[in-house]
Amino acid sequence: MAKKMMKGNVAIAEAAVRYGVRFYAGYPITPSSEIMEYLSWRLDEVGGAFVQAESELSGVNMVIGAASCGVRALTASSGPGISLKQEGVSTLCDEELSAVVINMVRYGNGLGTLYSSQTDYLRETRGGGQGDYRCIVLCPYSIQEAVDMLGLAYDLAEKYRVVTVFMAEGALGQMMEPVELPDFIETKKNYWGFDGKYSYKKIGIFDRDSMKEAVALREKYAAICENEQRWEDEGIEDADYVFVSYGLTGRSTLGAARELREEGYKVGHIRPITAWPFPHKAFAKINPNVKGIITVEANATGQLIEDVALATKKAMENNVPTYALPYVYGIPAIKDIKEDFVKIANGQVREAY
Amino acid sequence: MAKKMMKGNVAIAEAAVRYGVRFYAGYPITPSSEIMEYLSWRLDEVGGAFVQAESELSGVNMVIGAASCGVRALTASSGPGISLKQEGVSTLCDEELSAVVINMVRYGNGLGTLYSSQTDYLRETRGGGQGDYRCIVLCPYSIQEAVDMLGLAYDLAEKYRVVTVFMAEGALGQMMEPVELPDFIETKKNYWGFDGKYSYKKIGIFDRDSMKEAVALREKYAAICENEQRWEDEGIEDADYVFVSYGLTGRSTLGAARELREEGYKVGHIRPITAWPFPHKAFAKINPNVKGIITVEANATGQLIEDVALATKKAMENNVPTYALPYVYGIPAIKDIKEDFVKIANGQVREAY
Amino acid sequence: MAVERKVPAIIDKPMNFCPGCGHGIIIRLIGECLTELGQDQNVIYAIGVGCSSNLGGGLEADRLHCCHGRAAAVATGMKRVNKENIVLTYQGDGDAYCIGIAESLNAAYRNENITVITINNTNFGMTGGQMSVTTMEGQKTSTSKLGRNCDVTGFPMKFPEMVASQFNVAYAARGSVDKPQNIIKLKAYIKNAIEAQMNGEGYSIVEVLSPCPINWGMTPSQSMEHIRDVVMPYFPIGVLKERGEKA
Amino acid sequence: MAVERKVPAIIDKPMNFCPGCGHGIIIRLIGECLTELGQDQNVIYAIGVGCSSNLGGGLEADRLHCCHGRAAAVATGMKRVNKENIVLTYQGDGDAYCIGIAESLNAAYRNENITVITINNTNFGMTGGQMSVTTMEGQKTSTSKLGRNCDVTGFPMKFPEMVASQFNVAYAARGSVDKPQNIIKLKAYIKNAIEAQMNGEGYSIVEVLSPCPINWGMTPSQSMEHIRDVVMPYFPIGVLKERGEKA
Amino acid sequence: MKEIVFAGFGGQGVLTSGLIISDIAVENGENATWMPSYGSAMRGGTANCTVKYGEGIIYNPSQEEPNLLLAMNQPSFDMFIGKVAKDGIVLVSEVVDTTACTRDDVKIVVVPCHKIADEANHSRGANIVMTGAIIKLLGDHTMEQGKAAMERMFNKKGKNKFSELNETVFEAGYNYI
Amino acid sequence: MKEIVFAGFGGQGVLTSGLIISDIAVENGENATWMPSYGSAMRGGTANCTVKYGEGIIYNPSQEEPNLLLAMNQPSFDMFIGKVAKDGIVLVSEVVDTTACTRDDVKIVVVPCHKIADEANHSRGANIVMTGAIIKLLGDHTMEQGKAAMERMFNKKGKNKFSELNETVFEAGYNYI
Amino acid sequence: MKVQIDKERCKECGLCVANCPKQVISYEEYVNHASYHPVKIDDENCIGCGFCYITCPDGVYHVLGGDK
Amino acid sequence: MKVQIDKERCKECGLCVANCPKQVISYEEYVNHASYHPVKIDDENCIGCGFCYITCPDGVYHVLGGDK
Ligand SMILES: Cc1ncc(C[n+]2csc(CCOP(=O)(O)OP(=O)(O)O)c2C)c(N)n1
Ligand SMILES: Cc1ncc(C[n+]2csc(CCOP(=O)(O)OP(=O)(O)O)c2C)c(N)n1
Ligand code: SF4
Ligand code: SF4
Ligand code: SF4
Ligand code: SF4
Ligand code: SF4
Ligand code: SF4
Ligand SMILES: [Mg+2]
Ligand SMILES: [Mg+2]
Repeated sequence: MAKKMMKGNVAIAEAAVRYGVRFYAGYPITPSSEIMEYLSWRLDEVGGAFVQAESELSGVNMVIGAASCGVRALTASSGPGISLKQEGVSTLCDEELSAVVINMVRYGNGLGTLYSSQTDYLRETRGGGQGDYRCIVLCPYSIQEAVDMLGLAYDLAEKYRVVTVFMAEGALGQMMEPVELPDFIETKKNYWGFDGKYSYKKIGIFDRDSMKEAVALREKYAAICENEQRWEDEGIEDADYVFVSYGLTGRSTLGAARELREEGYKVGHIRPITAWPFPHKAFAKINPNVKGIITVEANATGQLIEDVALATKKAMENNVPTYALPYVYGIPAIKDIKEDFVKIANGQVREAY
Repeated sequence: MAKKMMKGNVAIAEAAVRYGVRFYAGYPITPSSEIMEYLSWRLDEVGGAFVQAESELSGVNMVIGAASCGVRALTASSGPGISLKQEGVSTLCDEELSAVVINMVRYGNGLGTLYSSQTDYLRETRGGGQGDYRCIVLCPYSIQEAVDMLGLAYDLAEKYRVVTVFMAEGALGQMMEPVELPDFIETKKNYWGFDGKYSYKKIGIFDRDSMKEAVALREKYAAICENEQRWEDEGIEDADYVFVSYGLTGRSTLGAARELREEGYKVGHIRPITAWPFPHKAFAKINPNVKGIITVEANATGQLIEDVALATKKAMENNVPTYALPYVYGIPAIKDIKEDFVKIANGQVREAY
Repeated sequence: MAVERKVPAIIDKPMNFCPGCGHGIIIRLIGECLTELGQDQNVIYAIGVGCSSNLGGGLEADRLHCCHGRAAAVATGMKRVNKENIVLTYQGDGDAYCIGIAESLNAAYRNENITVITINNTNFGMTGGQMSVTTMEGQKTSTSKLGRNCDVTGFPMKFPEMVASQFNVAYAARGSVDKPQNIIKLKAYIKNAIEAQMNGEGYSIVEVLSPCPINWGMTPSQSMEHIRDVVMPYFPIGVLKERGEKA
Repeated sequence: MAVERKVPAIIDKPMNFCPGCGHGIIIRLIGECLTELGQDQNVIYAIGVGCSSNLGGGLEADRLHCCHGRAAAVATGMKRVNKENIVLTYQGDGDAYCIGIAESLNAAYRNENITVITINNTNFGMTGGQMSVTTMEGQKTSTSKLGRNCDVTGFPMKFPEMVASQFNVAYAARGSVDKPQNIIKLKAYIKNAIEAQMNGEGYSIVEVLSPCPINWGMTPSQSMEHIRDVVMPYFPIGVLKERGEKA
Repeated sequence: MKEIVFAGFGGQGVLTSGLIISDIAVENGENATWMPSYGSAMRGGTANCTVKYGEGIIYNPSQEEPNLLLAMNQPSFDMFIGKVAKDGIVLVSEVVDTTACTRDDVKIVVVPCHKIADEANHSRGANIVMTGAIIKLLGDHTMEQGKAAMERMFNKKGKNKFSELNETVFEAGYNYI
Repeated sequence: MKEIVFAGFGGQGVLTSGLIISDIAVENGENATWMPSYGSAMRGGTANCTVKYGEGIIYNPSQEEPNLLLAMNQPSFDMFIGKVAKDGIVLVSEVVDTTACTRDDVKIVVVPCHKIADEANHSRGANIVMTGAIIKLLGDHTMEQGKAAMERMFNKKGKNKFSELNETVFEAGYNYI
Repeated sequence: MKVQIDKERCKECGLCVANCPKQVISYEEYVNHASYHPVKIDDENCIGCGFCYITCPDGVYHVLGGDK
Repeated sequence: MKVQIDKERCKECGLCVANCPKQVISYEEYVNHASYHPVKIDDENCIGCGFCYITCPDGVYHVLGGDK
């Protein structure tokens, strides 16, 4: 099939249908609304169900209901809407139900703005709900990757019985670029789904042992960390400086890194595809004599930098300095990244960690 | 005044009244309910207002309303209830309103349990709501400290116009120990509070400039980090190993550290009082040749360890290994901490970072 | 000649309620109705948080413990993807009418084809007897120490009346467990509610007046009298919306 | 002889609504009522999220932009600590009746002494015209492409009727901006609502039927006709609960 | 520093006993902590609390190794007997069957508290009997200190109508040891 | 890689113009991105989008330094003129006053698109006039490719009833250059 | 015997006692594992009406059908 | 003149035009800064009734009081 210009949100919504999503519930919010607008009529065509919930809170709980029946269920939102889903996400993880939550990230605290951003990184990777669960967090850098990755999002969620957070910058949902859609898969029901017959004897809350579960949880998370780190890297083995950046911001940073290479700077680039588990393994390949690791981020305070500093500490022998370049919102311009890099190379920027 | 045995939640509630809290709204949840039960009749006696909200969500929004009028407002909850407040907390920060949110932390994802724990550390220190705001996070290790610190919680919240999260383990609210209550302060209204006269011309959302605000936000946070780190330390200048642990768990760890010292181990102890800003400065005092830094935590996966690794990386020249001892829930026994320490000292435990 | 009566198999495990608590009676009635309607091997429960959660321990059936208040939304998701199953919520008054009012109301509003059972014991039983929206005027609770003042907290909420009168629901009723005669009536309400769902008629709700001896500070028998003397006059039992009745 | 009429000072800034949007009229009426009642220097607004947010730009008064749906809870907090001020919410139908239904309902339930103004334009205007609980049967929106199917989504919700009939509120009315005569009536409703608050009578609400030409795909004048011909027959205007009337 | 665990059925007053002991210590100028184990509900089942007291800081207020265990019923005894410190005291009511206990490094003391209370016409006072016994067993405080603390406790709770009966059974417990 | 910014009032069709250009590129086997600037609301005001196209990966789909700016009105011109790349082209409608512009390193082209559209009895087609002009100005694609893309676009939107008028004004724009 | 009793389940709440039309239900002297005095029935005078079953919250009763 | 017009505020929505009982409101030839054709009034025939003020969502009108 030839690639066609498609809007990110629409391509993602259609991909969801093709990957077997048969339930959507949510509440509109810019810049994610087109996903639910599309599914509001599309799911009906494939025998799925769609509910416009009265709120995000209710929406995620409807998803819990559908997921408990073993159906591929989806909800999407942005900004404050995702905050309202946190109790539900924690519950999905606790009940070992799998689902995908799409966050088309918009900028700002509180009501915020509609600008595209990466401002929810720490929340999505650490969990904004009660307890210490983790969600697998995928961050696509193009509409094509988003569309391809949605199947993986469900496969991983179901393999480990966790939630996958699909974390994309708002701009990815609003922009268009050429896309090839995946084929339809056959829909199936997860074996643990309710059927009214008590076929799968789900353990009740009063029969649970938190201490044992904590151990099992750690093992599960360790397995995910070991098996599911995903990233792309380039030119890091001989680099003086390595950029780390994901999503559309990572794409722009890749452009900056390549231009800098051409201009004679020995820079490399790591693009995390999974934000959790964070690609620690990528850091093991970095030139041991690297002078610094630099994050490029679209938020106000620098968030990715924490994982980068932790990965640096863990993977590298020396205490390599790490720098954060937070561009607040939008997609940082290649020119700006290059200029700011030069400042770092010249020692004009203080390290973050 | 002589010290009296008081239940943590009750002492905290009475202290709130004495520090000028004149508005409470919330929804009951164990193990924090006694705070609202007490205030349900007590606030009336001092001319304050109390509303039992229909939910935590509604409760935090009532607090937003009262805070916007410049009144000292409080809400308290635990577990899932705190998750439901995240959008509101982000909004308080965004609107630069000050308030205190008490989290009497209980263990578990989803519905969870009633066990005392420290499972919400990452969420409280990074913000579980949309955007990249930060709350000042205070973590008392005794009822007396809690009672004393509540005034500071409001003072800081008002000085910087942020939210202070008062993060205590559930056990602190349920236990009793001797307490001396603070004196009554004179209640005052924050100058930025609404009075219906547009005396303070609060800027409207359409006149705001996110780019400028991001810079201001960073400056504010930098100032808080510089000025407001609080901790206690002991024996870290010559330590081979340094424990880091807060709250009741930190108190137990302090006991373990002192016993270990007596037994001839050169161990030190840092007890963060502010979890955010994290006491990076404490780490600068640590013996440069320290062999390891160890967190003792009451959660499943290790959370404090991230801040400890980051602080270690930042403050120390060498790449000092950091270890996490997560005891899931409850207050870790001194004996267990000591035993696990010995395993670390013997090289039987893998470092976390 | 005696008629055999035996606790239905799907709920035949001891449950963790206080002595004299009404929950046990209601749960048994649901089990009886499901069995008699041939649905006991075809049911999914969405269980609320509160003393109702204890149902989870006693039940041999598909069941999910929902976030506090959200059972009606969870049940919506369940029913929309499993249309053949009977989907029931089992919730307290605090769960369904306080924190969950939006989800409860909107399920009724959409006339979602589910059955909602709410246990109204006029307080938050599990968490220590705080005030609820169903708490009676003047009732003392741990958050209304001097007795509920309805002028500032509102008058006890009649949710079934609300949805029966405002929305296009299939069936609504209120029952009570205070005495055998009312328990028998209640069973008929529950049966009707489940039948409504089986026929695809839409949303059905049965609210049950139930005692909370421990938080009311009464003996079980006193509690039943309290229901008759104080609670029922305000919360009348009976069918509030008949099946087939026009909105 | 002409009577002077001038936009009240507290709202006299250009606002960012689409041409022909009803918000501007309603905001002016509120300003007029406040001024005439001597309360224009004594008011705090709790503003919802939606096109109503634009009010924040045009207003020279204390105002807070609330989280989507929570204005009634915010207003509760405001009023409880600032009893002397007039506290108003200004919200859309989506804000007040969808995501905010719990907060809106509970403020009415408690008979909170605030005034709620809701702008019912039968859709989520700001976010691109999605379906709301007030969307008319058969109305096409971006989430009801084929027209709203009320059998599965519920019939348009009549919130003022609900609180007027179920709760002990002080005043409830529905007005419209479709023509000068109705605008004049609407002003009287708003004035009554604010007076009720001034007298401490409790919760007052005025819902306003208002056009959304851009999402309805109509000209401003067509939109006003649509209100008269389609919306008003279902959502009748008038006083639903008179002041002083018993619950 | 002493650690005491008070355990029994909900409603048997073990939390109150713990409070009285901790209060004596505080009045005596010592430090003390009282830590309830709070379950998932209002409903029946067992209840217990841990009291620690002594000079100086009490690091860990929660249960570690009790020097004294009060077990009012069988489940409590079974649950906690393994945790008692070496050379610790295990105080049990007459309904507890200790024969299956394998520990010989603790001292088991049986006080027929229900019988004593019943005989004093104060059937709900079994916990008070045990409170008296504990004070004697630990030997850190006097009977007078104990009675005063008890008085304060019930006065605060507004339940001082049993004040005389309480004194009687308290003394009986104290003297039984 | 080319970067083009399309800017005007909401409803003037600048987003559609951008889409047509990006579609031509994709049909031509090139890569392309289309990025709208989405504001805080449905309501009026200005609208703009950025289109990039060319061989290979497009790193940053958002606005950086446009090679061509289409400004349909004064505010758009004022807002974006400073961002145009050196030696870039600035295409403006006849309502834009460019006299105050201080940049001499860009080429300003005025096309009276409203007049042309009005004259062709297709007053809503001013954006199409400009689309034709842009294709000619950039010289990367043919008029036929442009017309085919336009056809596809309006067919997809179900708005092909103006198909002939659109062709006319498109050609007029193309030929005006 | 018309009614079987699961003594271990009884919580001594008294609801059946209050509702037995024949007043034939009383308590045992001993306590069960949960320390409640379970009910006992005077079988002679029991009419098998099932009110005890109906009112018991804890599934203590099994009313035997037929002519047993 | 009975009515003043703030031309820059007009959004050309036509509501006043539709509701003027005297049908004396029409549009200017020129556009304002927001590119709308603002209203104008035929002062001669305007009766100062204020319907334009009442129906205008954008605060364009100021009806002058008194006998002016
Ligand atoms: C989000 C959240 N808030 C609060 C709680 C605490 N909580 C659990 S049950 C309950 C009230 C239960 O009352 P009700 O629904 O009436 O049930 P009952 O116990 O009376 O049967 C509360 C407040 C919770 N679990 N989750
Ligand atoms: C928590 C949250 N969810 C969703 C949104 C997005 N949102 C903003 S306004 C709105 C709907 C507004 O509709 P309504 O209240 O009817 O106002 P109108 O624009 O129609 O005047 C939505 C869904 C948000 N800002 N916050
Ligand atoms: S607390 Fe009340 S509702 Fe809960 S189990 Fe006990 S009696 Fe029943
Ligand atoms: S979108 Fe609708 S409600 Fe919003 S300003 Fe435009 S016309 Fe008014
Ligand atoms: S069956 Fe009837 S008569 Fe017999 S014990 Fe039960 S209630 Fe009494
Ligand atoms: S009703 Fe049941 S639990 Fe209660 S006393 Fe009778 S048999 Fe025992
Ligand atoms: S005042 Fe009356 S007559 Fe004059 S322009 Fe306005 S509406 Fe028309
Ligand atoms: S109503 Fe107001 S905005 Fe609309 S056309 Fe008339 S003057 Fe202009
Ligand atoms: Mg209840
Ligand atoms: Mg609306």
